[in-house]
Amino acid sequence: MVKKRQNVSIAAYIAILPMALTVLLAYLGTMLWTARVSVSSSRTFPASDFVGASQYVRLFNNERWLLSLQNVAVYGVLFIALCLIIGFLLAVFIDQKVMAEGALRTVFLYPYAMSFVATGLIWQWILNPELGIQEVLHKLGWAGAKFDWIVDQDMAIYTIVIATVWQASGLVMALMLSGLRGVDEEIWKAARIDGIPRWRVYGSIVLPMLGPSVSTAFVLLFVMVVKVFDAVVAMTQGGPGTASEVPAKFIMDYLFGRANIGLASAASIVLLLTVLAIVAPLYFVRNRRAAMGA
Amino acid sequence: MGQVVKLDKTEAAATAAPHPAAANDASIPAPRPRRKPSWTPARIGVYGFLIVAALFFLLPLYVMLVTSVKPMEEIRLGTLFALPRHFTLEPWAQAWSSACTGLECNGIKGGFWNSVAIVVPSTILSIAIGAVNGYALSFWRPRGAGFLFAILMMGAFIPVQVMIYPLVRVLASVNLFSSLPGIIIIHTIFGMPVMTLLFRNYYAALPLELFKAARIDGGGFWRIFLQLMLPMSTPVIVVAVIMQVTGIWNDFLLGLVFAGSEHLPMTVQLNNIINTTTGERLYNVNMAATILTSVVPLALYFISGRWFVRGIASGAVKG
Amino acid sequence: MSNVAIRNLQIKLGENKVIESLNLDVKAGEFVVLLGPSGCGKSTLLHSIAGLIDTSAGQIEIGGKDMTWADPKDRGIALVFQSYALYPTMNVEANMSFGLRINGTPKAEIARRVSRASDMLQLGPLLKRKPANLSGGQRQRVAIGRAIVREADVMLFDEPLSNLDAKLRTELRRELKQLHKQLGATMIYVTHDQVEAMTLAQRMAVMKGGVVQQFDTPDVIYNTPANLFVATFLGSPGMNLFKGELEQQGGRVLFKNEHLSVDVTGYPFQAPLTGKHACVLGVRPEDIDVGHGDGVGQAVRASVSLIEAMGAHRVVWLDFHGTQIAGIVQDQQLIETEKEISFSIRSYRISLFDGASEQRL
Amino acid sequence: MSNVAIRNLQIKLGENKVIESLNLDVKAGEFVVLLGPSGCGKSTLLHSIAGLIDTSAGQIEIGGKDMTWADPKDRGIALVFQSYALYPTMNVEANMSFGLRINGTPKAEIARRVSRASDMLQLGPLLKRKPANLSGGQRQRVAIGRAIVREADVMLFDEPLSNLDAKLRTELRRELKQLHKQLGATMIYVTHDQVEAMTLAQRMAVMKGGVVQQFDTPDVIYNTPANLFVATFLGSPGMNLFKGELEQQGGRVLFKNEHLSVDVTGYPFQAPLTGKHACVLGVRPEDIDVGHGDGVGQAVRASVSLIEAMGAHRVVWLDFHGTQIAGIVQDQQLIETEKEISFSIRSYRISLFDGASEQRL
Amino acid sequence: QAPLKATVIHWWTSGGESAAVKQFAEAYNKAGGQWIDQAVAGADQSRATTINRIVGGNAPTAAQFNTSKQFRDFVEQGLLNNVDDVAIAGKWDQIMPPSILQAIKINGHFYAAPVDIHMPAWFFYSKAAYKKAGIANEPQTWEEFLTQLAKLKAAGVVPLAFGGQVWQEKITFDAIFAMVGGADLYLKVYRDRDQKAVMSPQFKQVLVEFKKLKGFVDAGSPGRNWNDATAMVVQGKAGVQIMGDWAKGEFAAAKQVAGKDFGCYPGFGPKAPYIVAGDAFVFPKTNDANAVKAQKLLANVVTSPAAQVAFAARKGAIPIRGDVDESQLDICAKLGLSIMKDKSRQLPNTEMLATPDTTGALQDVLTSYWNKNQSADDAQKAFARAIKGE
Ligand SMILES: Nc1ncnc2c1ncn2[C@@H]1O[C@H](COP(=O)(O)OP(=O)(O)OP(=O)(O)O)[C@@H](O)[C@H]1O
Ligand SMILES: Nc1ncnc2c1ncn2[C@@H]1O[C@H](COP(=O)(O)OP(=O)(O)OP(=O)(O)O)[C@@H](O)[C@H]1O
Ligand SMILES: [Mg+2]
Ligand SMILES: [Mg+2]
Repeated sequence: MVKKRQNVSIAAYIAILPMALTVLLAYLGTMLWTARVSVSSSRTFPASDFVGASQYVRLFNNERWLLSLQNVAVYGVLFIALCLIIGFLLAVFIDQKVMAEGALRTVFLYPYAMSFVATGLIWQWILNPELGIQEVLHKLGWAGAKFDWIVDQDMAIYTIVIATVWQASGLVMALMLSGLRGVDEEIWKAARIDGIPRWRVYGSIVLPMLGPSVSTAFVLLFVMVVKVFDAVVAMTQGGPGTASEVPAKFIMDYLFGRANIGLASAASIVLLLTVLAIVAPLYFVRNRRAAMGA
Repeated sequence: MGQVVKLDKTEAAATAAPHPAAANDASIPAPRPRRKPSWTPARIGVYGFLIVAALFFLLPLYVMLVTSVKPMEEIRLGTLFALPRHFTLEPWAQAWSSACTGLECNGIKGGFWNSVAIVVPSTILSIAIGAVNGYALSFWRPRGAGFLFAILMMGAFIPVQVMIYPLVRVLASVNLFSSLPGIIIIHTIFGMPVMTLLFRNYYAALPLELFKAARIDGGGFWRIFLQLMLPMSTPVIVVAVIMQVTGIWNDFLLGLVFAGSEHLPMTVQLNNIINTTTGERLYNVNMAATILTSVVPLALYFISGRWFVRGIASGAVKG
Repeated sequence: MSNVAIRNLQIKLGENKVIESLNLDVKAGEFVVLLGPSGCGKSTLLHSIAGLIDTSAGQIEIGGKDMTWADPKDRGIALVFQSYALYPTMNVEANMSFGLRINGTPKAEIARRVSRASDMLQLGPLLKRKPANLSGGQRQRVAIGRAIVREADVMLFDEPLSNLDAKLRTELRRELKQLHKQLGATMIYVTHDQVEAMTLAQRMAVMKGGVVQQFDTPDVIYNTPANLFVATFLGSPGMNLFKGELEQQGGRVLFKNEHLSVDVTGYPFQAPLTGKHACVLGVRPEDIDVGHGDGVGQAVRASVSLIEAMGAHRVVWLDFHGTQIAGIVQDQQLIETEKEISFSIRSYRISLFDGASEQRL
Repeated sequence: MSNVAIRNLQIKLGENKVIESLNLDVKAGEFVVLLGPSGCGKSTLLHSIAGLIDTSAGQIEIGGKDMTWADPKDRGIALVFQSYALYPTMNVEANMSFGLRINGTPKAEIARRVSRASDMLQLGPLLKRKPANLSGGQRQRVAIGRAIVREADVMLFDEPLSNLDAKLRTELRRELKQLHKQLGATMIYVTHDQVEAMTLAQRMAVMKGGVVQQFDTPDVIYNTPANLFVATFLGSPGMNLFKGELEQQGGRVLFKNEHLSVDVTGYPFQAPLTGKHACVLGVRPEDIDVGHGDGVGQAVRASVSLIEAMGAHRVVWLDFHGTQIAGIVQDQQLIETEKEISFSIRSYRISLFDGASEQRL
Repeated sequence: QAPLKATVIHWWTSGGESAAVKQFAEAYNKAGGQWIDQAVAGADQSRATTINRIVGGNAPTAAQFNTSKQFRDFVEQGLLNNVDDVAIAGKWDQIMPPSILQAIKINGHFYAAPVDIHMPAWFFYSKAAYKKAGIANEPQTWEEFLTQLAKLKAAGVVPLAFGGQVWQEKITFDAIFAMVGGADLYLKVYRDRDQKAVMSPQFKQVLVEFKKLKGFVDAGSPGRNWNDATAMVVQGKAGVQIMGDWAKGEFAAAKQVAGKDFGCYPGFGPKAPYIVAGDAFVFPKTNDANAVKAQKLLANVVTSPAAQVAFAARKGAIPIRGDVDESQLDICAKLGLSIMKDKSRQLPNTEMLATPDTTGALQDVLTSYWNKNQSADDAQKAFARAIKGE
């Protein structure tokens, strides 16, 4: 009977037309196409037959795939947590009206600008026990020093974390900085009157106010986690053995080198569903809270 | 843009108060009592942290730089951190203008203008669309937009490579494959999820009252966006520009597939130089080429800071 | 010129039902003041008239048309936000002219209106400043300026003068009144300042908890409040109250309690009285005669607990058997605290309320 | 208990010299009200006392110590912001208690103070709400609450009651006075409400353009304003002014202009007069006797241009040869607009100002 | 008449490779064509580009693939033109090694023009390191090789320069397999996918021997690029590297000369098998007569003896045909070319025998085995499963 909502301008609908087209043609279309391919026997080219869930069966019998999922879970938790923490800290420290702010910001951001093909190699060298830090420590006379994670089955994935955090935390810093700068100065003044130490202000007042920036950063990092590929290829090639294999590399291997897009598609779909299973509850909770609170 | 800069200045001057260190930046000739000694332990701590962090961040760059000015014989020695014994700029020259990338041996400079031609429109278009989407989602919420956005965000998690094949077909069907507009559209498509999210969340943090006031003033969708929201978006636009310029500038895969051979970006050349599988590798040239390629985004990072404006919405609402 | 009619309006914010069922009929060209305690829903009401809040039920009619779901810009309204909501990236001038530029008003006309508003609001030297560089009162004036340049049919003001000094406020009050005459616009005006309310309002609506308690001319509301709430809410200090009973004693009606007995025979009861009646007697401070029985009421004695000098007059607080009674003294007579003094009630100026329903008798 | 002493304070904001050279000496435990037109630098002054704005020159002493460059938290102050500046992500309770929790106040004590403040401010049912879900007045009360729970030595209030309804305002005024007594804190209080100023202030500082014009008790300021600005700024409506000349006629002193002649022989001149003197005569509306010469001054006639009913009294605006004169009428006599009426000036209540320097004679 | 334009996608991007491909381009241009170069680094990337260009309707005239089963799917989809005319006229059947023919000739049609032959399992050793360890000659048997490695180790050099990446592990394994298991077992396993052969004790022995090498690599090997490993040999820090003949490029870049500063041998003893791999051009389908002409001209030019030897000399490979002027080639290549004359020693590499998918699965098995504490038995079983194509 009553309209539930006030008129939304036609312009708003026109404005989101590009998004609608993109979503329908590019994203929804691709997702459906991928789902279709994943139930076919496609190799180099998409086939139109139907083989049921056999690609999925093969996928879940594949040790490397399972290992990839496991690796990416460990990697993801560490990577996201560290990037958020370091990015936030960098933003906070840079926000202290320091000298040479521009230079520092560039220093923290530059890794983001560089192709991982090259910087990954540098990391590989730096972390290599025969060339890099361990070797330097040995030469400095600390013979017992050991830092050989990159060649260690159990630790290799952490080297990927180090290098990718190095690469991405600058971006998180920029994101946080843009949020920080938006905080009204009056809030700062109120906190100073209240005698709240700066770090507490950041922790208890500013950080909660940065909610939207944090959630942007989180999603961004999450996407990076799911797509992590370059770093692994450049640094460890998934090794030693399969110790640092990740899903994106698995997908890429099957997509190109191994010419089996059926399996690659199945893996993509599984990956997507996994992400959905993780994100949907978060999204739901946030919406609920938004509806109840703000 | 000039207007924004001006705003930056007045902001800095007007809001100096909460930051103790800023006490001395207004230039007043008369001797002024110092607010505090500049080098408090807290201050030293701040610089200490920043310097340590900066050293960590710079370590790989140092290795890249020294590698890029060493001859290959020295690099083969495996003394990663040592300064070059025979300093040479030859690799840089080679990277820029004579390294081979297949038949052509013109270094990476060849694709520079192609890259520019791709980056500029792609960045502008993707940010424009992302900003409009975010704005619509935050303030207008047209029916169904939330659902579209959810799918868009899901799409962000599909590996780009998986999407290439179907997109090639789509673009080919509208005759945009292998063309400049084609690659621009592709970058816009791939940039859309994150750009939309970025702006949507940014706008969510702005006081809703401003939007309401503009509605009362009779502002329509575009007016409010262009005249009110965009000027308030400078910090997030900076972030968006950083992300898009970096992403698009560094992309070679999409450029390779969609741009067509006349528009190949310089990263395709860079990739050809550094990413050989079975050919011999000139690490010094690789490093020089990598650094050279990243100069444009780096310059952008350096100059973008002034648009990280402080307190962009201050004075807007009371309470 | 548009009327504003609100019928059975219901508004929810989050879980709160802020407005339950509100009716208000503002005639075209009328100047109506909304008055009510903090948090009673005044701003919410204005926002819903402006179309900024979705109504849960009910109807809003503006200029004879149902505008319940119309777009804000189609309602022909202007609104001064309580929180100002200035455009932070625009300077004062741009803030004021934004709406006009949008609806394509000719440049010269914009300049004329802005300069008139800035003269009126004394914003002249600040036109090129951004809101962040203004004082609180200056921001508020910009907010007013932004609304009045629009010269809309219906103008909504949400406590527009609260942060201005008394002098400026008096001036602006007069200017707004003039503006109202000149534009013939319908104005709905929220204020907590009773002088403002009294001087501006053609009619005044007193709200409480989302419900309009009384809607009438200021005089009527001040002198014959419809219920106890209105009686105590208006006036500064508010009405003095005495609990007691009404007794009919052979044609005469007496208000009586332990300490007081007032003859209220002449009181214009709205319904005939029957028998005894629990009741509250209200009398305004200015109708308490302090220092001398004036011959109308019966003089009783109380001790002075506090004297507030208000410049033009003094408020004397009397301790009358434990209840504080305020009286206003205009003359220069000597009154000292902690001394006893006599006072009397001008019984022809009292109000009587039902003890249970709190409605006016 | 701390005194606050400000010497030669100079403050620049951006390019503006907001405060030029300000001196103010507030005694320990005193309640001082700051009054001044919008944009005169009151908030700036409070912020600089609180240490939120850097001074360009001058000195600020709190509790006997030079605090010009001390950190806000070391100054022992509390401040209610004009713009509230609530922590948007914390609920009302957390907003109030945050500072206490940080400085390690025991839990029980925090609970006690918060509950006392929330009772006083009637915030009880809102304790779990976020600022965004409060009305304007409710937010303002939270801002007050956040300051008073700190029970600081020096409390700074920047128009703390401006968005509250009259009733609540009266109550809170009284509560604040009580709090002042109880804590013995020094309070500096900005307000535009003259009733508030008059009732709260032990001393009152009237500011204009960053300079203190007069600093004295409310009574003194109201009755013997130091200059023309103070005279017109206080009072509602402000003092009526007549330009003219002072003439000495054999031992008597007369104020004269075209239309008026007032005998001011009894006026307590601060310096002896010599010869003719361009001068301004000021008289408060309540000292204008409308309708009947009261035998003190000479009755003259003017036409009534506007009558404002204020409930307890009426303000009558008279057109006296082109100047608007306000008079206050307390009684019920019949006055009609556009009619002629006589009025007189109570000459023993006037103020005289130098015509050039505008200082009190 | 306008020159026949030929757009060629390939992944030859390094200095040496560029010089090589230039020989083809010049030869083609001289023959009346116009070579349009489209280098895309990285084999996978390059092939993906080809696929996308074909799908997008912008197919190149020719595209590089490995001489392998990689382009089988293209043929099945009918996306390639054959070059039967050229092959028959050029008598490819006679002049080319059978393993290569097997890869390019599908259903009786020639679908690719092979351009070079790589031997992916050469043994390169540092003469300086050998001297230091007191080793005089190249090993004649597997056992001797192991002894030499031990000697190297004792002398304080890294015995085996090894890059711990899956494809390098696979190359090394295949070399050992061919050498230790013999050509028959190799073919039974890879070509015939004979489960019995896989489960045989001989095959298990291959696995065991392979793993023995682990004792001779340094701690830094995992993830190392092949050329970093080569650098170790160049420096004399390491003794031997098992790598494709392209590694000669690195030696050349370090100004080392084969036979003087470093040595090369393709296996142990005079009858050691010689694994054959290589590159080929395929020709995407087109109906444009000119384009077809260009494809034929290109196929003809790149297989011609002069172009072949010029290309191979710079690429570090050997020509696909024996009837060429050897003088341009280095001694390793000359050695290779002479071995190729003995057809019995030729052994196709895995890519020619199995689909990329299967090859990949085998790589996964081997890398697990090499890097983890896995028993040879388990590895054998996993290998068997992988080769069955599960
Ligand atoms: N950031 C700033 N930069 C420049 N000028 C400023 C800035 N903030 C305030 N001002 C100016 O300084 C003067 C004093 O401001 P302040 O806020 O102290 O006034 P106020 O007395 O509190 O006024 P109000 O009663 O309106 O709140 C004003 O004229 C204002 O325009
Ligand atoms: N977003 C919200 N969610 C829930 N409740 C709200 C929200 N905004 C306001 N309220 C509540 O609704 C009631 C009415 O608010 P409103 O702002 O209309 O009051 P008001 O009459 O304008 O008060 P004031 O004089 O203090 O400005 C208040 O009690 C307030 O707490
Ligand atoms: Mg309100
Ligand atoms: Mg102020």
